[in-house]
Amino acid sequence: MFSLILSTAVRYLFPLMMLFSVFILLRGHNEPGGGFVGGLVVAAAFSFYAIAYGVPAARRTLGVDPRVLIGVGLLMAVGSGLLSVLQGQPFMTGLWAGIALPVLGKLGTPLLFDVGVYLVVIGVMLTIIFTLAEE
Amino acid sequence: MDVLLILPILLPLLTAVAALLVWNRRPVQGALGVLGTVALLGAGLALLDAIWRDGVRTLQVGNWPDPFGITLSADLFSAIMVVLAGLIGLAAAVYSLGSMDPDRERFGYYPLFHFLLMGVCGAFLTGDIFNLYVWFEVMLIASFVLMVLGGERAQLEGGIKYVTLNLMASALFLAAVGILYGVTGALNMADLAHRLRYVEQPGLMTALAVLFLVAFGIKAAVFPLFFWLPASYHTPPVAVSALFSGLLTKVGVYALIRVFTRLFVQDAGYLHAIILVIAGLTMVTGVLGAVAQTEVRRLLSFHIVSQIGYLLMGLGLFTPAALAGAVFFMAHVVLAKAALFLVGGIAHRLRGTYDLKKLGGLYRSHPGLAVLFLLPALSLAGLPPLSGFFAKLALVWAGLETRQFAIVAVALGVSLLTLFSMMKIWNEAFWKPLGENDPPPAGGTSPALWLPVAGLAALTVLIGLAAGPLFVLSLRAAEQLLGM
Amino acid sequence: METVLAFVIGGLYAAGLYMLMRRSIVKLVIGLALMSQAANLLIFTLGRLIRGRPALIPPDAAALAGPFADPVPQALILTAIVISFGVHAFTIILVKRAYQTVGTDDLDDMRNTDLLS
Amino acid sequence: MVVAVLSGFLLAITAPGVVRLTRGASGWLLALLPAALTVYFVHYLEPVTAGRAVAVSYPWAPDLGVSLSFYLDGLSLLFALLICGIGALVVVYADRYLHGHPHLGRFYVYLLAFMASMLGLVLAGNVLTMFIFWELTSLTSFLLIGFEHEREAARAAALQALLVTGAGGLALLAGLVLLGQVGGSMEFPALLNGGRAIQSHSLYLPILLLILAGAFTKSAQFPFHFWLPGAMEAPTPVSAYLHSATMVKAGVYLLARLSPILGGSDAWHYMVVGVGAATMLLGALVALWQRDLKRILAYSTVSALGALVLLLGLDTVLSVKAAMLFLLAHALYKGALFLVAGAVDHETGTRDVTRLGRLARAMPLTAVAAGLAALSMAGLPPMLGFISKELLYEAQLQAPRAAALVTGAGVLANVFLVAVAGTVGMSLFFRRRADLPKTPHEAPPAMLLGPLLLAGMGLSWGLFPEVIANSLLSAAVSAVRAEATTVKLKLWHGVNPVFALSVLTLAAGAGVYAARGVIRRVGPLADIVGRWGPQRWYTLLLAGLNGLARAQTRLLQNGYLRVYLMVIIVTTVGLAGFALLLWGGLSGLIGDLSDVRPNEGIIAGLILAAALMAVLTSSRLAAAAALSIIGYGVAIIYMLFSAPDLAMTQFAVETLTVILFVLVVYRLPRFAPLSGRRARVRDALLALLAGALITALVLTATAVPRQSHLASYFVENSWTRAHGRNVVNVILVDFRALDTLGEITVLSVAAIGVYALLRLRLEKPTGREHSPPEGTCRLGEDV
Repeated sequence: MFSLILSTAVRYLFPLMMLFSVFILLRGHNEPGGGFVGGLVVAAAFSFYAIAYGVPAARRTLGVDPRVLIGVGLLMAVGSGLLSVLQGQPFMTGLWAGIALPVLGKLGTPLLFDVGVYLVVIGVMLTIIFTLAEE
Repeated sequence: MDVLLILPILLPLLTAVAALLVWNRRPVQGALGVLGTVALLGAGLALLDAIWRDGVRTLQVGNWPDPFGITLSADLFSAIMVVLAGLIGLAAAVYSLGSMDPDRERFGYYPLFHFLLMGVCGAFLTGDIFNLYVWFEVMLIASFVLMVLGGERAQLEGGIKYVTLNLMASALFLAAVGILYGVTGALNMADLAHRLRYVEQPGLMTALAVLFLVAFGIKAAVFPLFFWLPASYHTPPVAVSALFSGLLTKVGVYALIRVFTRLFVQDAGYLHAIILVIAGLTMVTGVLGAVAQTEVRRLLSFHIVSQIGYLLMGLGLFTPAALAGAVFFMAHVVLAKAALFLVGGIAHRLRGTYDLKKLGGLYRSHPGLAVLFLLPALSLAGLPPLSGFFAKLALVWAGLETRQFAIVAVALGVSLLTLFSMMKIWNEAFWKPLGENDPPPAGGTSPALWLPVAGLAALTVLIGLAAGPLFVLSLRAAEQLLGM
Repeated sequence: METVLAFVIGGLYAAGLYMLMRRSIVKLVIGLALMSQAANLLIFTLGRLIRGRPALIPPDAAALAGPFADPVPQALILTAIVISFGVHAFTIILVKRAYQTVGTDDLDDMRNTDLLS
Repeated sequence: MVVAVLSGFLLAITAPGVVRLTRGASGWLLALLPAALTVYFVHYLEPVTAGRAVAVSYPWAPDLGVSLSFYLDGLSLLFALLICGIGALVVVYADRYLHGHPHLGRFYVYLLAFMASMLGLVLAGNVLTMFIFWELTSLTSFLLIGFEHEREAARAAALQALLVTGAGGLALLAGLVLLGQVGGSMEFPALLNGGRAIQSHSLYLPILLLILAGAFTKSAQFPFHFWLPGAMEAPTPVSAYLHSATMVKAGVYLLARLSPILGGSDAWHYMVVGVGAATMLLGALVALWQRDLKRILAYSTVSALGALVLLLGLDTVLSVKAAMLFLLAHALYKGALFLVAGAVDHETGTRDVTRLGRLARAMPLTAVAAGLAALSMAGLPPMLGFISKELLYEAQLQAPRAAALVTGAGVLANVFLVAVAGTVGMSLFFRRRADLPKTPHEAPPAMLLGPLLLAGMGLSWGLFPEVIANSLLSAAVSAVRAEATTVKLKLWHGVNPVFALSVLTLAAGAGVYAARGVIRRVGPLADIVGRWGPQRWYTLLLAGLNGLARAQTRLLQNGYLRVYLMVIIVTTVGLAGFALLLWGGLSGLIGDLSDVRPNEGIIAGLILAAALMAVLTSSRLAAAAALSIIGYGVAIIYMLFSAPDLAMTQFAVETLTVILFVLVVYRLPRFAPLSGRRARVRDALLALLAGALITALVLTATAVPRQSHLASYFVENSWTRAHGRNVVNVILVDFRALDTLGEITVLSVAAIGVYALLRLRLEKPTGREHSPPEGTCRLGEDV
């Protein structure tokens, strides 16, 4: 019974939480929030998913090994800094697109960096949670 | 715009990430490991060359001006340390190819290895005190995992002490940084040095300096804060021990030298007296610990402690010659000590034990190994014309010049005890015939094991032969440290 | 308020250190957590305390005017919190493994690696 | 000259190859180099005698005072000739002596490396270069003494020699560096030019003591002499070469080299003469009680070294003359005797003089060599040893201070040495009883060449002393005196007091020789020396050192984590608290409480109460709850004081940590009260003290006025240049993004760590005891 309620709840909550996490991530530059907290929300969403449907299902839904997320996130974070090096600027110099989008504000490499943080945090948390749950 | 300063941080990071992404392909990881360290060594040498020609270099990360953004700053001392990190990394990476068990390789050994190097190099290059804390943590967490990777009982027991005491140091460091910022509002070290001069609170400043002394002193494993080291360094695989012995405590010493030549120079009397006393006690307690041991890795671990005392002696004497001696000693001891650990590893391969009572007969059966042991061992004991002699000579010279006879006497006496304990290994493992009931040879060796040892041993000879120019380099590094 | 927090920080440090000196590895973890909590609070306090003025630039302004909370210590603490989270997660698992492998939570039974053979 | 020194090292490296390729003839082949070097140095006789010293110099580490400089004057030349000449003979000899030994190649490596080091030592023109070679001779000596490394005794003797000479070496290093610093140069020529000016410096006495310590240990002076008899564990060619003819004379060389700088003072006189005389007497006396042929020779060498040191201590022209001549004479006869001893040992299988005898018929040529050398040793005409002893007595009679005492000691020592010479020269060969393990034959030519040649030179130069007097010895004495001096030697001086002493010595010596059996049987002295001598002290010292080391390690590295923590806390609180108390800073301690709002006060109180609860509770869940209260309380404080990002993160992280903690801790055992009440009180006091220190620091620090120029810069540029309104976030992803990069790296590594810890188990859980390595734990053993 409980698991039914939970799984039903998760079915609706999960996408919401994912959306919410993206929101938190993106608004971080102007309001409280950011990649770290956003990543934690995703991790929480997957934890609920794992509790409701089991770890294997959660892993399937994630699609990739969380370790890969860590790698990709780190790569993205470093890559965002390296872009400026390619342009002859010091490492991690912020590069900004000329146009500003409505919600996001200006697009720039710091945002890319924050997405890297976001991915790393998801990968880290899920690695820990899945491994522990599989104990 | 100076990409050379960021490379020693990025190269290990990218190597680590690459190794992380090819998680299940061990041979690729191994190859990446070696390539990454070669690249790091190359970057370090390029950096050293650039600084030798043009002087101290800085890089404003993110192009935010000094002192607001994070400054990376490299002088000769930093560059020398990066080169050493590259050398030790390379030696340990090659050695790992022939010695690391597949299980550890499957569980992230190579990524961890390079994350560690990243943290170490970051610590050498940063000019920002909080950023230094971050790199310390990167290095620490990587070393934590490497320390217990494998989950053997001894690793876990030693690991707990290692982790606890190092976290204690981190907490102290963080608190000290917090106070520093609270008092000056600055994080950039050059800026801090400037602002600290105007803080009229000598008691607070000295207390703060003591916090740094203790925090870094724990990481550097000085008396009486070294306990974590002998408790844990002998528990991981020998390639890891070699890497740790070469780099980790040295980062602590590096930070001590950095902070006490740059930030806390106002009230030097009290601090330098403390540092000299600590230096002497560190040498003595460390070497006595080594004398008491009958297990090769434990013996060598205590020697790490003892040698740290010499480095501190250079800092405590605080003359250009003394600091140059410390820099020179650093290069010497990093290479010699890593070589010894690796030799111990080979002996273990051949005989299946690290216990001196059970080892034996290696002189007869493996004269090559005997030579490879003797060179770094005698170097460590300061026998001429090896690297250790000139390192010792430089410090003794500086000590006598400043008429600090007590510390010189201790340094010389300890070098005799070092010789004694090294020859204990020699007598027991090499000269003593192998008993009949002793364990049979445990396993074979491969060139991957011999090559790094031979390289490091050759370096201790080379450093001795090229002591002149290398000491000039150390002197320049010392002058830069003192802002001369 | 800095004064009050100074005592809170001191109290947390004392509690943390006391826990570190126990023989149980679980208490060790608690001690470490208290220590890092205390260190963060210390940085925060020394950044000076200001009520209700976060360093958020209003949508209609280019910069902040008037008194505002120093964002630097906050950023430092954020970094430190995340770092210590990672470290503590690892430590907790380490303690668990040590308990499983050694079969006790008493640190006094974990002295083998130190003792002279 | 550099080539001359380095060629020895090069040959050493190739020696194993040479031995492998030319088995049987390798000794002759390898000896070509020392022989060639001998000829090379003979060529320098003329210029050097004419007072033209040769000097070359190459930089090595100029900032450390080390240069690769070489300096050849009469003194160096005398030593160089001895080293190369005797070296050639020993190399030839060793090939036969160690015939068929599997490690002959290694032996030559060490021997040739030693030769090169010794050459470097005596030719060095820089004090530190000399020191480098000095240490190398100690090292090669170590390897040679331990050549028969499978025997425990050889290993122990090698280590003992290394430690004793090594200790002296370290003192020497300090002394030499100080000497250089005070004297203004590390180069011998410059220092020699400075003359004895150094003696008025306040550091003269320490310098002298340190350098003497080095010289005395190396040259086996009392009370450091004991390593030399032990060194007889080395193969006999080594004993002949290192431990009688060359290396042990390095200390003598050093005294001679430095006497123009350090010599002549009262301190020099009393110490050098005193130690020399004591060594001379002791060595000669103890030699009588020995049964092992090599040990007899070793103690007589100790005695000779003492005599040499004594002569240099007297510091007169005559005494230096006597020293140089005696140095040469002794090297010739003692080298020969050692080589004879090796041949005898080789042929008979024993070195016990109470078993040896009747060898003259089987080994006639060896007997001739031994006889000649023994005659020289006993100081009988027409040997060089006779002239040398006459000169020695003359120098002692004319000693500036306490001449009677010095002469008496010299005569006494020589009386014993006559008896010793009788033993090694006569009784081995002509005694009627013998008890030999093997049937002896004459030694092979390679092993005869050395003894015969050396003994022969002793004879020929005894007959024609002017051959060496005018050139080699004059040059050497001039170098030591730092003034041109000519040496005139004659075999026959006529009947004078010195001759009377000689006769007396011989007569008494013959008496002692006759009574040697009785003396050896009585032998309380050997026991006393054995029980109370420095050898015993060395053993005690070593045992004490090991004991101390173990005790210290047990005390410090005790395995109790809490003790380690306590030490750290005490250190920190002590050092920092001391500074704070001493230099003030506790002034603004009582801060302002008026601005505290009630809700804030409550939160603060809650945090403290929770901390207390975490400390006191015995329930794990309660502890976790307390932890979360603290965490959330801190988060609220962050919220109240304008840090929304911080509060948010803190909430999230706190929740995660507590979940993790509970998940894991749930499976761990309940808290048991492990420590006693006293320990708890002590720990609590210590913790409170540390907490108080931190509080004091925070209060003091908040009292310091400051502005944050960083903050104002970030606030100004956050929107305009970094395009973000949340300044904290902009700092994290832009202004200080490098920190964040490090931070996510830490997280990544932690994740790998957790994964690896949980999944990778190389060792199965074993329950209580650490699984012992195989074969160490037996049933019934106490655990």
